[in-house]
Amino acid sequence: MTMLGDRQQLAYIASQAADARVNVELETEGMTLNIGPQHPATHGTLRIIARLDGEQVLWAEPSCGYMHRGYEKLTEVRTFPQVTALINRIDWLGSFANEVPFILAAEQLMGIEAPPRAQWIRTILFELSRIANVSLFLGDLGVQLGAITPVFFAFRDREYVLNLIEGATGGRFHPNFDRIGGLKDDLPAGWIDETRAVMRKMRKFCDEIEGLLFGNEIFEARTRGIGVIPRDVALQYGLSGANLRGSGVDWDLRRDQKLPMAWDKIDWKVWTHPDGDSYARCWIRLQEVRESTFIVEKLLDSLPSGPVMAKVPRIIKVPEGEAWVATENPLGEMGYYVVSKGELGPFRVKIRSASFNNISIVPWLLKGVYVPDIITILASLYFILGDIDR
Amino acid sequence: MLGLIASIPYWAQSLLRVLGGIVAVLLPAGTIVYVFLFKMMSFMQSRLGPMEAGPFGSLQLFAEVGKWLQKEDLYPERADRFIFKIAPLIVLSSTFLLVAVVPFGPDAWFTNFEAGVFYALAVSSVSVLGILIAGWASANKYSLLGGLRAAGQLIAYELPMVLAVIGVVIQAGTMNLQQIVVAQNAGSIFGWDGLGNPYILTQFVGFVIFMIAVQAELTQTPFDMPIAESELVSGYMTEYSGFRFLIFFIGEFATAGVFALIASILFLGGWGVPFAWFGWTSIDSIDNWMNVVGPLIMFTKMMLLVFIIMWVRFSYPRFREDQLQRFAWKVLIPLSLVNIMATSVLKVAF
Amino acid sequence: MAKIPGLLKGLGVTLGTMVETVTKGANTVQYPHEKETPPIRARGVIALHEGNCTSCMLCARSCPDWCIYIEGHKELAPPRRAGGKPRQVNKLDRFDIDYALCMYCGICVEVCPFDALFWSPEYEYSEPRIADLLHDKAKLGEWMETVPEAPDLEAGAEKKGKK
Amino acid sequence: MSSLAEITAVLGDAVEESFEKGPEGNVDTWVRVKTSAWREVAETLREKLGYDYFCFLSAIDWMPSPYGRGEEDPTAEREPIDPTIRQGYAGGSTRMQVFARLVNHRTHHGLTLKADVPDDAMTIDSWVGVFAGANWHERETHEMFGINFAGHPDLRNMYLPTDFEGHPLRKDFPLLARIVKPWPGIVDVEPLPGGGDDEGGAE
Repeated sequence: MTMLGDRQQLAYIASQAADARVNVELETEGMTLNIGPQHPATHGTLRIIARLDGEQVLWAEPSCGYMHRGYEKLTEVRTFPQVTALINRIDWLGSFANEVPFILAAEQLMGIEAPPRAQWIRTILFELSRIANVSLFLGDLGVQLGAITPVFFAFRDREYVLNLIEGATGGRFHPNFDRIGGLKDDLPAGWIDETRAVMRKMRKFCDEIEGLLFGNEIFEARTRGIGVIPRDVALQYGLSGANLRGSGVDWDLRRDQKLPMAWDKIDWKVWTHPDGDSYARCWIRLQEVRESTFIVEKLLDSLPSGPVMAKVPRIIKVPEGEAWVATENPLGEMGYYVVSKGELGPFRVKIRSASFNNISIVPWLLKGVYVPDIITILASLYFILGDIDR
Repeated sequence: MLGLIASIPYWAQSLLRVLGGIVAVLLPAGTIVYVFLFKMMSFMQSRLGPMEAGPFGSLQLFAEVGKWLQKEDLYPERADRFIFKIAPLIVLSSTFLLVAVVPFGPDAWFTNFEAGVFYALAVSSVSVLGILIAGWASANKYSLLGGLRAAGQLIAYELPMVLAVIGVVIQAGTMNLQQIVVAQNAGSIFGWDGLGNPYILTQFVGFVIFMIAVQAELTQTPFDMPIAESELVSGYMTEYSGFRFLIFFIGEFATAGVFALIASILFLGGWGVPFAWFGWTSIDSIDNWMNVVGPLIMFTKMMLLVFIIMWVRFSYPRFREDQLQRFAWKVLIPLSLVNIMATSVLKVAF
Repeated sequence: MAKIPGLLKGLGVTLGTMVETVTKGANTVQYPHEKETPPIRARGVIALHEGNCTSCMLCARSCPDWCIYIEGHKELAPPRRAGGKPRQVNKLDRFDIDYALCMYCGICVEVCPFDALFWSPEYEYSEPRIADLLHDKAKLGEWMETVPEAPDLEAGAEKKGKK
Repeated sequence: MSSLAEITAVLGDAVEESFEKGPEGNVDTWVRVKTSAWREVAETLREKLGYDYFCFLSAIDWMPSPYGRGEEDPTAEREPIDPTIRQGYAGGSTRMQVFARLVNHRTHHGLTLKADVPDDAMTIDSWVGVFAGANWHERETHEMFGINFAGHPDLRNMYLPTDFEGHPLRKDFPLLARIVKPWPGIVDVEPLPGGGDDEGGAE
């Protein structure tokens, strides 16, 4: 821990030096480097404009919008069931989790609640999409840092989780399984046993990643003390998810919010890390994948029987009102502010996606780091482009 | 055997040497690509690798080469065209020059330099020049950064490599690679000559430093910042395609093979088997069949060393540029200096 | 501290995986030669049971992408019971789904009141030309034979009727 | 937990209207504040009541869309769209409103703040000085709704090209995808040539 203090100090000195160099009169001509929109490290089409002095970043700014699809406008011309099919494409890796807060918001406005079995299955699928999403992050983290093997492990083991999601919902990436008032269908026979087996595999995957990356001295050298976000800055920028918990804020919407979901029915742990650096953020995600496998197993143990659909009218009209529901998605806090005017479709939907806030800190964070650290920091903040641009 | 070669005309000798050189570079390179890059990497990642071209994908490399050769010879608009085109050739030529001093058997050598070690280390740094001008001539910021990183890194790691080899030279008492092989195989450890005296045992520190330096010299992970595909797209190779990229590609793996050959000569006893097994006493008393078996032994040792290089490459993340420099100057160079001192003290003592 | 250095541990993981792949086989599937069976519920392609369709337009109207095109005409059908009046039925002329637009949400299958649309897990219908992804009713009808029975439900599920 | 009473007490006469709903322990709060007090309110809430987590900031255009959902049968009579503007919770008097959400990360109580944006000036104070994270949200709101934020350092477009005209999330901005293509849901069943006219013949 004392080592870390030194590193933080060094990072601070470096950023100060970068600032100072801009002000010095005898300034050498820098270089503007365009990272992206087509670049291996940008998970899609994020573009980062960086002003470099040698390998040091003097100033950097992300430029997004290369994948803006205008979901907030599109929701206004769609009915509530159609919106569900649309929004699971926002964060395409954890798509089921995108549906849940919207459905919950609509249910809140209609004053209905899904039956317990539906709540349980929702929570299970929610956690499965977290595992699918974050396990890919862990693999991708390796690629960003130059290790090529973890990503293949991630793709290999994520496939089992996607098979589970597809087996239950019919869609690998875009389940569209949530309905206002419950779920489309119950689980198919044999699914629970399969899920238990996969959860064991995912824990083995976590161990492998821990061996390949997290214990590795080179990995530690690359991530510790890099991209430190202090607690109050994290709150100001509205970071969420592992990025916030990595800065030592003990806040998890799954635990700290009363929602008709099954998280509060079982025991589990919220992981936090005091350091706020890249290592802390990645480490928390690893622990969360592991924790999620336990959550899924515990929920399967206590799965209640009963219907999966509450009584809802055939044609859904949501009463007039406004509702805000956010859940702790794989990427962080994902919320929908739904305004309904009592019609078939919503009047306005504000989509608060996690990555948009998480990436807005980048200009602040990238000052004074080296070019390879840009990649480390971006990877550790973990964004999905569809989640930034919506 | 030597008599046979001496009896053919000079031009034919030269032709044989050139052909031999090409085989000695391309055959290991192709084998390394197939065995390690295609198959071992895939197995380490729970997959099978190429399976379609030929049995178990064994002809995949030929398919790839065919594909690259068909591609258009592209160069960026603002590139310095002549230099851009010549850069890959410089990189590859350094590999060919390097293989010239490698002895494959008691008589199977291309040239028998007295200062072979010196030559090898000098020639191996020619490739830096090629990489540097490739990075500069591409007129691309990523390439430039990659080229500059490569220059800094290769120069930093040249030094520990040289210093690591000095230990071997001191112990063998010669800079001739052939003599170093003989010295290892004819030697003995405290009077027991069942293994000869491979320097990996006595010069273990030197061996480790040498292999780390080789890893960096080859720009393999964890020292692959000049390429660093997640940061610099592909570093100095970003703008290359078609057969020029192919040359870089061959150069990368051929150099890995040649460096492994040199490492096996310096530390593993090269082409030889311990002379005591067959009752040989010096290089002149070796049976002629060693000229055929020797290259095979060399090849086996090379594959073993390349396996380690590639194994590390597929397992580790990458250092940052400044960490790499710090590692070279603050750890490897002092360590190799200590190693030299210890070796010389022991040399004098025994 | 008596722990294995992370560098060695990493090497161990890759070596272990290599041994596992060599001895137990890879996790991949050699696609064109062997194929994985998708789950029963997989939403691969939509099949049309033409006899059930009454061209009521519900699917076309509920489609978020506007990718279903229906045309039909009215026709007289023989009466159900002997001596009854001839019935008037809607006959389908055109039923196209543009898979280039479809986003596989399944809303059309769900809203269909007459069980004319089904999901089939088939997935091999890619085309070199995007226009060929427009499947007409004959092609959609061909998928019918690949539609599987709905799977049994997990224990504890409330038994419902069909669907 | 900071109840609504506490908030209104601290904010004083900056509060225009407020609203509360939800079951005990999970109350959601809406507060509409004066346009001129928009920035001060954020500062006060942050400093005095611990609402230090910035969640999001955006705007609503309360005008009903003149275009509808684009799913009307052109042969049928179109129902006229009621153009009256009805604001949502906590009322309001202008067509545009900005709204933002702040959370107290210790008590986990969230609060939706709203403020009217004057129709003529289309300007409101920026929050960048209070919450650095508001920067991008205000840029987004600016380009999507055309609302100006006084004091924002850099109101460039985030998503759209610099020379893009119009503000896409305004209700009077048409969604062209729904206009250029005819709706395929129009009933296209030819009637019986003989003139059988009983509706619902379909079985």
